[in-house]
Amino acid sequence: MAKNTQLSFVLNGEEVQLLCEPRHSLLEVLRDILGLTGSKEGCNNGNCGACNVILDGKVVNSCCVFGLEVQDREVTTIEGVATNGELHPLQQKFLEHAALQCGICTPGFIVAAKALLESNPRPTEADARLWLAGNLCRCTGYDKIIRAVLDAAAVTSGEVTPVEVTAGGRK
Amino acid sequence: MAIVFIPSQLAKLTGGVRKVEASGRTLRDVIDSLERDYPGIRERLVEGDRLRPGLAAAVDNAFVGLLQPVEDTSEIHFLPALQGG
Amino acid sequence: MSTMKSAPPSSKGKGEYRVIGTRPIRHDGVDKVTGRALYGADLQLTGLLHGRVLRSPHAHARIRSIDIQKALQLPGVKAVVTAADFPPAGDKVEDLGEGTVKLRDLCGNILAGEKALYRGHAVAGVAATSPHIAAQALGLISVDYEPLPPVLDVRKAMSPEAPLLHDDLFTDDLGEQASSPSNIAKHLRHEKGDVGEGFKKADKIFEREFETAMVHQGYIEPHNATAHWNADGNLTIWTSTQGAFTVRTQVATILQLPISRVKVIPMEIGGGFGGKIPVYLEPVAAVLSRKTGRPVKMLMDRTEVFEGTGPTPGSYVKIKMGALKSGRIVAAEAYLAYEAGAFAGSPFFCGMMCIVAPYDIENILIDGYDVVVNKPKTAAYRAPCATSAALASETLIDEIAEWAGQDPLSIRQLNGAKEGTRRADGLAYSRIGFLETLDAAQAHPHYKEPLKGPYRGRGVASGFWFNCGLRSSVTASVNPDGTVSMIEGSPDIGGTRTSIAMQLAEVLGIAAEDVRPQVGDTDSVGYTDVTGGSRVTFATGYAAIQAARDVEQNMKQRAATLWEVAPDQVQVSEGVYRNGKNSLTFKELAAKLNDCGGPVSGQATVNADECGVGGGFATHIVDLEVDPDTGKVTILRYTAVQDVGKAIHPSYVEGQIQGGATQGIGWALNEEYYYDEKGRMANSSFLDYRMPTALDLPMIDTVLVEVPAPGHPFGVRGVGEVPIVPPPAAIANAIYRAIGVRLHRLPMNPGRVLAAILGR
Amino acid sequence: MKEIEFEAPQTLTEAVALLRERGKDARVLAGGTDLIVQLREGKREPDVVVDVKGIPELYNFSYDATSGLLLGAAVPCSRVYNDPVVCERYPGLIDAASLIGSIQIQNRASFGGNLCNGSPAADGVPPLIVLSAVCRIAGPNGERELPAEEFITGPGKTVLEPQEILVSLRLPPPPERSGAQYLRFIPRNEMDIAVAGAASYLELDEDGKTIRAARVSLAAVAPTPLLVSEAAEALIGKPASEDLFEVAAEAARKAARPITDMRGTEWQRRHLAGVLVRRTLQGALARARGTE
Repeated sequence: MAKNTQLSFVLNGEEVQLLCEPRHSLLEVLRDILGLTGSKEGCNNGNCGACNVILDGKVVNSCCVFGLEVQDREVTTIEGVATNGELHPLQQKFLEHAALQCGICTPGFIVAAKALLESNPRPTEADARLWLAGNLCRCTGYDKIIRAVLDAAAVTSGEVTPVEVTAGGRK
Repeated sequence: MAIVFIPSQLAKLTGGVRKVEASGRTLRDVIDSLERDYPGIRERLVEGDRLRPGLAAAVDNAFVGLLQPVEDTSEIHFLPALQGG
Repeated sequence: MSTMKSAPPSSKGKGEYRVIGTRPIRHDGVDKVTGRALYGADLQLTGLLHGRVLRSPHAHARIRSIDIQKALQLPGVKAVVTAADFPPAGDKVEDLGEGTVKLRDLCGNILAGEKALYRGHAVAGVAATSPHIAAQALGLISVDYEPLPPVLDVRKAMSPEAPLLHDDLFTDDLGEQASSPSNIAKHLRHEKGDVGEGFKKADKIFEREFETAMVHQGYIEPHNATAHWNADGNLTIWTSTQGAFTVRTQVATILQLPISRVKVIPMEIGGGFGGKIPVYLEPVAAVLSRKTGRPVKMLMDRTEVFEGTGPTPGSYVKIKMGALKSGRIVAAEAYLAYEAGAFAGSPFFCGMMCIVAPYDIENILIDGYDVVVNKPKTAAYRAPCATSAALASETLIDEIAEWAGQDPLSIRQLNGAKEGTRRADGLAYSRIGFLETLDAAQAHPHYKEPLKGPYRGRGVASGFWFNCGLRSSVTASVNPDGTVSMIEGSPDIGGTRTSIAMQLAEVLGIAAEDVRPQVGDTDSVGYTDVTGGSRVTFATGYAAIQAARDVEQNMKQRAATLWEVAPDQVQVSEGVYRNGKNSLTFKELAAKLNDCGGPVSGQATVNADECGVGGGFATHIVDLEVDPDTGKVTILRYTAVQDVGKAIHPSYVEGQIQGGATQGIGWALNEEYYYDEKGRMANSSFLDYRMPTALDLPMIDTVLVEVPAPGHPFGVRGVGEVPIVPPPAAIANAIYRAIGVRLHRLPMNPGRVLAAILGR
Repeated sequence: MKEIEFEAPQTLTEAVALLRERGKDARVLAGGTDLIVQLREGKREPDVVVDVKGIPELYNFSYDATSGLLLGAAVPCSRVYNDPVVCERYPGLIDAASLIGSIQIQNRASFGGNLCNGSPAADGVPPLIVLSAVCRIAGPNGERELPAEEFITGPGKTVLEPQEILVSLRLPPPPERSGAQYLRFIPRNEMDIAVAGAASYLELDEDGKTIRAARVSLAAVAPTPLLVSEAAEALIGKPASEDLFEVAAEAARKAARPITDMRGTEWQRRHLAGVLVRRTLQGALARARGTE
């Protein structure tokens, strides 16, 4: 049997301590050991973004990080995006814009979009499409997701109107 | 008499005729009367007390079961049961 | 079972409904944006074991023997199963609610018996104390394979020289069984008029051949199943499926159990598009659980999803049309051959029924073939087989339009089907909205605005999908606070809890938010067929309407008791119950129920097929640009017009159209199962199976045309499938406008477009 | 994934000592975006994974006008393209840093890791090659240096001995009137492995026309990234022009030794090599002239 190793890190603002195997990915640590199943496995090789978490302020694929790599570091998962029972504006806008259908990719999109708005409070449609290119959605065609993100950016940046989207297509 | 459209895989039994008339108060009656005129056709349409799996029957554009009432003016089709994603 | 004899569509138009046509936030929304919603893989149970599946590395091989001893000796391994652990299958044909399958094929696809018929074919299952140990154990199972030559191409498989997959498969040729075995499972034909005569009348005859590659539904959630076979002989299954009842049927059939012994609990589902109707892991997990006495959870990885589940058939289509100078099409002939995969039973006949369905053509002859090849057994995928059929017909019509000097939309107007038009399969359309989609496309700013610039092109194409009805159940219970708890049987893949609840709310005159919808398991709600065939908002919505009417009747009774009048003296309108001066809102009456006879609930189970399902039509417009140096296609602008009957929740209708169009764009440009000569899929990952990303697309504009379907009280038509039908043809037509070459093969990836430009 | 041990040395000395002892059974982990997937797929099966992200030397990231850019082997791409100085001085490097994988990948993946993974299609390597990057390698017998173009020796193979570790890369300061660009071709707009990739570097004479120095490199058209000296020779000493660039592109097409696989065909890759070399030469010229 694999020998377990102690791991401690800050998860959604609280310190956690646990035992995991060296081969466990951060995604396995979150889902299978800590029971935080909001981060999803879609491909397990860094190509779909469903397992996105924020690690020390940067969005990463938790399937491509070993659990032991996050020793003493800070991790934010989808479970930590809403605070004190208040939905984050991104979560609210995803609902208002019907930016999810099956919902399996939604946590990854919201985590990635949160990181986007933290690094670029007023992204253009092009910015948002580039930033979210590492997140696959098979249901929506991305249209409503992009609108939701730009609309949320308007709220978080305190602007009134969302960034113009290129309705009528690329010129 | 209701009009029955014969699918190509059954046309041999009707001697190549693709549209036949048949009478009956229900789809089952209609199939029985078809059987009288074209022996062997029933077992191609019915298994036990239901339509063969994979087969659908439309009476006046509605997909129905054997007990569906049939009008004199009805139009009856036999088609593969549809699927979708 | 309450049946509906075509209830006339409501006369109400836009704005006259209180709930329908509005955009409430979905009831399950907060759980899904906070990560709390539980999908199949999220399930945790005490004593849970983890299962993995060993799969064939060969596309075609005889299995001489399987040795599981070493695997069983690995610490942590609790059980190993092979086909030998399953009850023998007979020749029975199973009706799975949506389509049918031979039991032997159903079982043979769960775990291979004498032969492995495709790369990725499941051969054995392992249960262990951790997923890693289960995975290691797979490496300790030794299988003695005798590799056989594979056949991967549909036309090669049809030739008499081709290696045979099944020596007991005899072609059903127009109802007659062939004398010798073959890879051709079935041949069907549709005939209308006399094509010979039709072609004689034609001023010009056009004929082309088309090929499409096998593609996958590409849902982001891999398949999962957890099973617990209890000591009392009852089997419980938790799984992400499009239909809990079809899983129950399949599992009970495969394991030869009474259906009442199997309970299926549908977890949230991360996409299906037709691919999560068949079972794969469920029976294996069940037998592993029976052997260990513990619950067993099985998850596929992405490669297993590509290689071991049911993609949509690759195809070969030859189509011939005869036209008059006017552009009127007088005859159409089509030959369609579809890859069933390793076992017979692709939805090839759907392609036959769709290929020229949007058009009123006097003479039609259509032949279709279901052909087995050494690839995964195909499953339904969004308007199965219709997209590859439409690629052929819609590209050829574009060619005819050019020859006749006609605008591509006008030639479709000229030939378009309308109420009363008879399809090749013989059925005559009830009220449909195809011509209306053409009008709307013609009038759209996108179509009016000229497209400028070199290597740019605009294409249009239309598509048809029948939509299914099938059976659905809904139960509604009135709560004392005036809300209604609703249990329905359709797994919610795209917001249907809400679109169903909205119809219930509309009838009862309450707010959508006052309905508490829930998807039931097979023991808690009446029989309901799969979430598929674009049927849920239509059929389960109809059940909700019937259940609401049932509730309303009971509420009238209660009001009558309260007011000491006869029930027929109570009038109800928009949720207010009245008799003379007495009047109570639904909420007020709900609070008084215990004073006048007790709680109220309503129930309905419908067979929506009996109401005449409204077919769906779409017309898409695409602008694109081709890089002449690399052959890469960029989608500049996309507009999808569709007759949706009546949009219950317009946002989710738009979402279905945008998603369907996007899948069609991916299919057109890059997606394909890429095989090496040995029959191994070389691109079974999201890295190399190239589905569109957010960066590959513009916004997808949608136009909802509302021509109410006669069969539904609110005029609802299915909307989910038809949007995937037009895109490849529309893109092929646009590429022709951009570079002057017509492509007849999917995907139209950069290499192929470049080859076309360079004339290679 | 088979069982592994996990070590995270905090100094280069510790790391080298560990590798001296276990090098043959060890694999160095930086961003992990390639390695973790390869372990999962059983393509690499080390007993011990050595996480080097705690070692300061692998995080060096500084620029000065005389010695140029010092780029620690584990510095993630996103840190590179978020640095205004590097963006201004080495746009050719930024081209690659900003298109390796997704944003998520760029927050983990590094140029050093891209080299050590040894992929023929590595986006990070052609720019390093044309920018004359030098690799600093530490091992039991001290340190050695070699040019980037010599680092990868075959698909998944590098010059690194099992006991060695890539510490950093050094890029000389860009001369006056010089510019570089990297472009790749992929069927989608993100998230793909290059079907073909090309980087070009040009340095102009005072006249702003004559090419004083040139370097051209190709990815995904041979078992390793290529330095195409024939293309450079065709350019040096001649005034920049479309026709001249076409000559270099032809040299690149000739130098390419591509294969056919699920990402592209042999002829397509050869064709793209020419297209991308022409386009990157145009881009490099614009940057050298400051007219981009």
